[in-house]
Amino acid sequence: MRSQNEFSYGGDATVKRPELNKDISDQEWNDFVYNRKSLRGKHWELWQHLSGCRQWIKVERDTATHEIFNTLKANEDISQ
Amino acid sequence: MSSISALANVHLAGQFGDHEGKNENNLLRISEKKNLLIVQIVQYKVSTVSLENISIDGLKLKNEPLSVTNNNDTRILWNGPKNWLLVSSKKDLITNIFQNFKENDFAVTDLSHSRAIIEIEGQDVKEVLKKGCPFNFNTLEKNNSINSTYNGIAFTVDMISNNPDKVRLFALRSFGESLYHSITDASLEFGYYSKL
Amino acid sequence: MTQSFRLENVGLINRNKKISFKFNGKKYYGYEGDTLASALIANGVHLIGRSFKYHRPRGFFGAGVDEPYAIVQLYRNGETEPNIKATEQELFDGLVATSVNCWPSVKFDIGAINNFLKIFLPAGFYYKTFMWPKSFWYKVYEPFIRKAAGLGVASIKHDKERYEHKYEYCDLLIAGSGPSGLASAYAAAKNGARVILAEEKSRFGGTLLTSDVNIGNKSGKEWAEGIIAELTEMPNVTIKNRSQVFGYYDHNMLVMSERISDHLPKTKKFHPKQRLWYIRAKEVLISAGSIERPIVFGNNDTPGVMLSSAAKEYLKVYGVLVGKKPLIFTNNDSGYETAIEFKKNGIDPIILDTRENPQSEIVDDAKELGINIKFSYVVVAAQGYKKVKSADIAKISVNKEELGEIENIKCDCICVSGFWTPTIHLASQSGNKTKFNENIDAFVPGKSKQNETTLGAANGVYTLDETLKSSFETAHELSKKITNNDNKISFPNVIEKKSTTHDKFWCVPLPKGKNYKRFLDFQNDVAVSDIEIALKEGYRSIEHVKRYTTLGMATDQGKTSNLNGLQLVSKIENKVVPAVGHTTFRPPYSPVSIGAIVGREVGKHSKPTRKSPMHNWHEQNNAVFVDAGVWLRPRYYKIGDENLFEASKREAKNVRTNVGVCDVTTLGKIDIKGPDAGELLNRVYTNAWLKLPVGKARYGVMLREDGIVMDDGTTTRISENHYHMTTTTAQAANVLSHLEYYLQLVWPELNVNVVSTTEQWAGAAIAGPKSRDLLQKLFPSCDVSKEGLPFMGYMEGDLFGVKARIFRISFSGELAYEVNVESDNGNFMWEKIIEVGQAFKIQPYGTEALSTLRIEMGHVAGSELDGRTIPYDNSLEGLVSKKKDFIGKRSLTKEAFTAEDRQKVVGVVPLDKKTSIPEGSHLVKDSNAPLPNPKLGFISASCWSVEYDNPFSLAILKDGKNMIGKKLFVMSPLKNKVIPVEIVSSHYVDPKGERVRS
Amino acid sequence: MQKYSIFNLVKNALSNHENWDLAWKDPTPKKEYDVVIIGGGGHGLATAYYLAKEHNITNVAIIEKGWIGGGNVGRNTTIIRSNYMYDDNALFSEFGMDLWRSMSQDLNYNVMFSPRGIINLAHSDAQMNIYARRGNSMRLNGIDAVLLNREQVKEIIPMADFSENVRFPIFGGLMQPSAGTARHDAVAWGYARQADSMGVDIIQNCEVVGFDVSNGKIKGVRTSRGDISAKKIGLCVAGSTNILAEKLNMTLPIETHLLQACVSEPVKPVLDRVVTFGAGHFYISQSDKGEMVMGGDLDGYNSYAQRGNLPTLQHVLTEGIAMMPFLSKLKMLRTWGGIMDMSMDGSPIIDKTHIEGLYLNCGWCYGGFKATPASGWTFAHTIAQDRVHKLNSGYSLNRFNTGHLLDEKGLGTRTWIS
Repeated sequence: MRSQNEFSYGGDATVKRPELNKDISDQEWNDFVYNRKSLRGKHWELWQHLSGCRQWIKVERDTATHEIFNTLKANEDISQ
Repeated sequence: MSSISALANVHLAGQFGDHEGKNENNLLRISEKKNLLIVQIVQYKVSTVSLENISIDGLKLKNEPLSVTNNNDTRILWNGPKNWLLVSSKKDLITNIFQNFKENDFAVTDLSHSRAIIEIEGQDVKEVLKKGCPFNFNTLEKNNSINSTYNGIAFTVDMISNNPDKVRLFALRSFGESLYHSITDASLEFGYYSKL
Repeated sequence: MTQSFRLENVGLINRNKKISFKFNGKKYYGYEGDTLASALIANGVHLIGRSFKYHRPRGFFGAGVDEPYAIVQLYRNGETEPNIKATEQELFDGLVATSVNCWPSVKFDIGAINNFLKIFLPAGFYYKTFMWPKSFWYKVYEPFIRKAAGLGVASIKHDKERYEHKYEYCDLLIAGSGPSGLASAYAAAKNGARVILAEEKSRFGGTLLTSDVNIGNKSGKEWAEGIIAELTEMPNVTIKNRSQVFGYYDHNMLVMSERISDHLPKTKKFHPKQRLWYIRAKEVLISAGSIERPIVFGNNDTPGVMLSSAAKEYLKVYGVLVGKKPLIFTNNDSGYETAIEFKKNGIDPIILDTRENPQSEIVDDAKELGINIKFSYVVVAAQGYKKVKSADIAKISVNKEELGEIENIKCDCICVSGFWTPTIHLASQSGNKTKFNENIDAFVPGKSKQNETTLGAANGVYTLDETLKSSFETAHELSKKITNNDNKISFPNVIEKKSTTHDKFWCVPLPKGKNYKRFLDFQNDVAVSDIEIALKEGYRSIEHVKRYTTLGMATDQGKTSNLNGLQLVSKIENKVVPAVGHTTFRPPYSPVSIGAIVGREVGKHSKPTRKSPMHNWHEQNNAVFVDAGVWLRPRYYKIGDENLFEASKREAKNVRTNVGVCDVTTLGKIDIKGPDAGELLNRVYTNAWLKLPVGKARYGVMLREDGIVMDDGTTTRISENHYHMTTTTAQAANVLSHLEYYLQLVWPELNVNVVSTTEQWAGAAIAGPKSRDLLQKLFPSCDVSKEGLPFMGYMEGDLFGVKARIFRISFSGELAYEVNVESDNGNFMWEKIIEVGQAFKIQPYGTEALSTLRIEMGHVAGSELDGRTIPYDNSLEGLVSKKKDFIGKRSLTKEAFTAEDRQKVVGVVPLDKKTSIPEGSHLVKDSNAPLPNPKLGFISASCWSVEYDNPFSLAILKDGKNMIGKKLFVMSPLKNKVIPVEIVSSHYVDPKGERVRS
Repeated sequence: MQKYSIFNLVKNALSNHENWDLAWKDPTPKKEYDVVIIGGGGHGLATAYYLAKEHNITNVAIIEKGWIGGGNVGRNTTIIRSNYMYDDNALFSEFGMDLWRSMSQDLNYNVMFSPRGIINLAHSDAQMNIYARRGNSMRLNGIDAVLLNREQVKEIIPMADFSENVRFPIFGGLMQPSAGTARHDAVAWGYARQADSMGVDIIQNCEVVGFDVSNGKIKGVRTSRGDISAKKIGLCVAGSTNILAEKLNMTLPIETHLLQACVSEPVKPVLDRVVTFGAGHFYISQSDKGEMVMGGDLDGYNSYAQRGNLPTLQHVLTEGIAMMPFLSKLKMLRTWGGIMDMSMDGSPIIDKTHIEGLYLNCGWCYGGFKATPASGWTFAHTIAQDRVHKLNSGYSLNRFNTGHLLDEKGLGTRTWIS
């Protein structure tokens, strides 16, 4: 267990950056840049262990209770 | 040529804090470590080289959190997945490292000048650390290292010995004076002496 | 003055140590172990303050953290602190305290006039008046109200005390050292768990210190002492008195404040006054006990009315009588215990019991002792202004609605017991949804949300036997889970008096024709009538009631008032109490000093300071520093009486004519290595990077995904797979995280390592027409000629035995280089440059001159790259590749970003070539236009051009592309300036870049 | 409805306070309304009030999940100001300032608007210039602003740290003298009382469970107290916007974050301005009760918890002591958290939506309280006229598509960095 002080928040982990050079609609691009679900309850999100190993990790956390259920490494995919 | 270490301007000799009437052996000892070779070694994702096959100064890289592999001169701190910080008093090891860790498999970066290093020894070392760092030091054992923050300054703790406790604290060089202030300030309650 | 209310040979105070103190200018004595409250009561002082709103006289109500009244201004060691609870403040030699919130004195308080106006000042009266005339609220009424409000006086002196922090971890944290706390700590400790036991008072033991019980053939107090003695010796146990766990946060993190020196005349040098503990516990046991509730009756705020348990504590712990003619008003057996203690010490109490015919051991004991007990009796009202003189009492009907004939009996204190309220604050803070327990008329913790368990009275368990049993068992089970040990201790035999049920009675009805104030919240003067008004007006949610009446919002946070408030609301609204619900419990349980929360990060150390390896040299050479983030950078080097303007002009001029040197260590440096390093750069920067030759640098701009410029800098290809990136000082950390984000999450297929080398290299920028000559002297063995080291070239060199990196880059519009050496050698490099540079009239220059130089040549920096501009705005569109994709490219097609009249950076020159243009001014077409006057752009950066000796500014201007040559006005209403200007190209000096390439 | 006045107060006092009217009633929801406003916070209540007052639309219901005024209007630090740089924000807020100035009289409810002035401290010349850019922009928009030098700041707030021991010395500050504070709960209650008196139904303890949309048109709302038909529906739910948006299959440029605040114990008047720290994120004022009201950074992660953690407050209070060292000796009395609908450029959205008859009011970040009257006024206009007013034309949802962003801070979409 490590202190939150060591981490920096990186936002919604389910947002996928569109591939480079791919022709996409304005809507798809804005969904990536601006639009967020941000719901109450379980939320997959990114945190960087900034004052630690500098790894980005994926954390499943409850936005209502702050309970943490799951963590994944940067290269692991979130299975729905 | 005159080189100036990171803490040269703040690290002064003497006894400080609540030291009066105390046995010097019970005080904390604080010193600056200088002239160490510090190298970051990172294995690339594509690399298939087995860590078993490479050694430096007789030591192997261990991909295991908290671990420090070490001998008298050299300590290799786990710094993250496939990411190590080698700290050694043998400055010429660098050539050896560049030879052993091939460019297409490893990123090797000399960071010898990028850190300020404070060594602190004594029975109250963990108490000092607990004043500014949220890590659970009750679990930190000899030859463990961690990265965390102390009063908001990112730092690395390498636990060298546990009888009495002795740790090396690494901070980015420019933050060195601030960390030095924080550590010595936290030591005042116990009393400390420092030698150059 | 004699301590006329002090008993002999009773209590836990140290009678061998007499302590003198002052209250309201008068000298008194007490003993070591007293609180200010107990010492004052021992001296017969009962009038201590005035209430918040009506300024009614206030005495003591409790004996600890729940105290609503007894608030003083404390003077200690040359400092003063407001709002200290006299019931918590331990006595020390030389303590000085005064009353608060009264003028001119506590005995004669002018504000008490409000007391006579109180029928006009009901709940919410502020909202209904003070509205006319319109401006009078702020100008007349409010200042008056502000002065009357507040409690103590804050000193605006800087606090000299130390406050420290400690981060600790344990298996079990136990909050409260009463019977359940001690039993759990003991059971868990014996089972090998790492235990922290916290007690908010100075003495461990809680109610064991005052109750008449027997545990394992010892008195409760002796048993507690034995346990504490054993725990003290155990290495796996930390026991802390004067330590209050005040907050329960996420992931079982609790925060405790330890008052290390507050009970001492002054703090020991190098030691903290208070320590804040962040404790991460695997399991938390809350053994915080319970707080006695008052019964509400007329004038129940008169000094001398207090909790029955407090009276008992003053007697048993401090040997102090709260009165010599006590009246005990109770609805349960607890009041009898207090009465019995009075009786044992030669005082004859009278008990008024609301119950008709209670049968229990304790009641029998009281009867046997010959105590005068009146059943089915209530106190209707206290009489007396500054101290209780008598009580109006009456018989009450079985349905508790009709009062009998009113009698008046003499008494000097009224000790009230309305049963017990579990202290559920911590459990509730942890997220536990509390439930209402009908048997005790109070909320108790429900299902645990975190790893917390509440035990004993805090859980509504009021018998000792059950409390100890459940505590032993729970602590054993929890510790077993953690340590895997199964070392069970034997359970002691417990003897306690059996009590019977309490009477669910909490408020005495008003007798006909009487309009006594019956208070619920004593500090905020919230009476039954206020709640009635609030409900009548429709403020029905308990949160509305609280906010409209301020019930429970005082410094005691409603510890004695909230539940009675709920009872009242539920009665009027005809709802059950749980349907009314309670307001949210939030940390802190009791107020905590802000100093303790902050700890040692104060003054100069409120944030870390970053310094370059040459910092000392700058300091010794009269540098005036400027904060750049948390870095300190030389802003200019002062010679004689020079000011900022003169010095920076001199420094900049010297760069343009000779050569200057500037410390650029603070620029971010990132070492980028790996087979895919070039590919990464190509995706991150807007321009093309795949064909950069080894030994060459390139300028690049990177965007955020929203198309806004994030940072700029040069990156140099050191070798095939090795690049050296520079960033701005401000964005260094963000850029590194940005790269890591893409490498780890978005493009994990790239084999690249990035690491900050900002600290590894000390950097010096050498700029000016003579810089090459200087460089040649510094590196005699290198070919630094125009051909040998062309613009944007890179080479390694030897600087008098020190290895160096030499980059030919320029942000000054001059021929310029940047030299890097390893940091330990930074000062050596700097001194060598200065020494060798003497021949070329070198001068160091700071950020101000640096800024002048970059503005003159139109190089955009932080004030243009302000998080709101796209490349086009900064005339960087030439660096935006049309062929390849890169981060943020897709956003650049947005309508606003491609508009014909899109803003663009331009140069601005005053028509008179004299008037300096203040930064932050705006450009307008017509300086006399009515407001709002449309703004066309703003001045982002200004300087005095040393090249042309006139003011020059950069601006971000709407339709800047087509505005060159136009005349506009710069307006700075803040500085009363209107300056006619001409818009020119932003590249004011060396527009074709001939010098930098020379 | 009774008119509040000193005479009325005396009259009621003499009749033992037994004849006060309900401030607002507790009606049973009707089957249908012309307009349903979802959210009984400050903005929702104000919207209903201005619908009735300015547009004569009184067949209106406000439906509220809990109790009115229980959201951010009841848990903010009460600061009212219009010191914005961008015209859209500045002119909108300054319109609001006018409404604030007459609100007590307008609502016949003392909201205790107190124009005590706000000072934003600057700790470098560069920051002075940034403030000058904002202050000059304000002045050109007809808003009062004064640039103070160090000595002027010292005169106004001598308790700030002017010592040698300071990490970030005070260079000066930007002051808006007409900015101030108000009694937050009173704002909600005052609007509620007047709206109620003009016929608006205030329905508490009524949770929205779904919407009735057909053919791209809003038809009504399904609630825990039954279905309610409506010609128009206005969404005004601050931190819960995303939850309702999901029920409408909308994804918005908004994240929900947590902001904490705290007060100290009350002390006698010592600080009569609102002051913000320039080298970080901290603001402070002293309430009429004497409490120091303090706030700062977001907790920095998505949250609906209304409860934060101590390290964030520690960070905030560290800046507090750095700015005013005397705070160290005061005690923190009460802490709380509010949930913020953080828009992706830091500015709000008041607009129509792609669903006919559905209107959106959200994205107030941490600046919602001061906007209460202007937000209510413009939202009422937008709903009543089915078109945005000039004042809220910059607050369109479409600006994220067009790039006409209103990013006062220049931080982009990383809303948790405050």
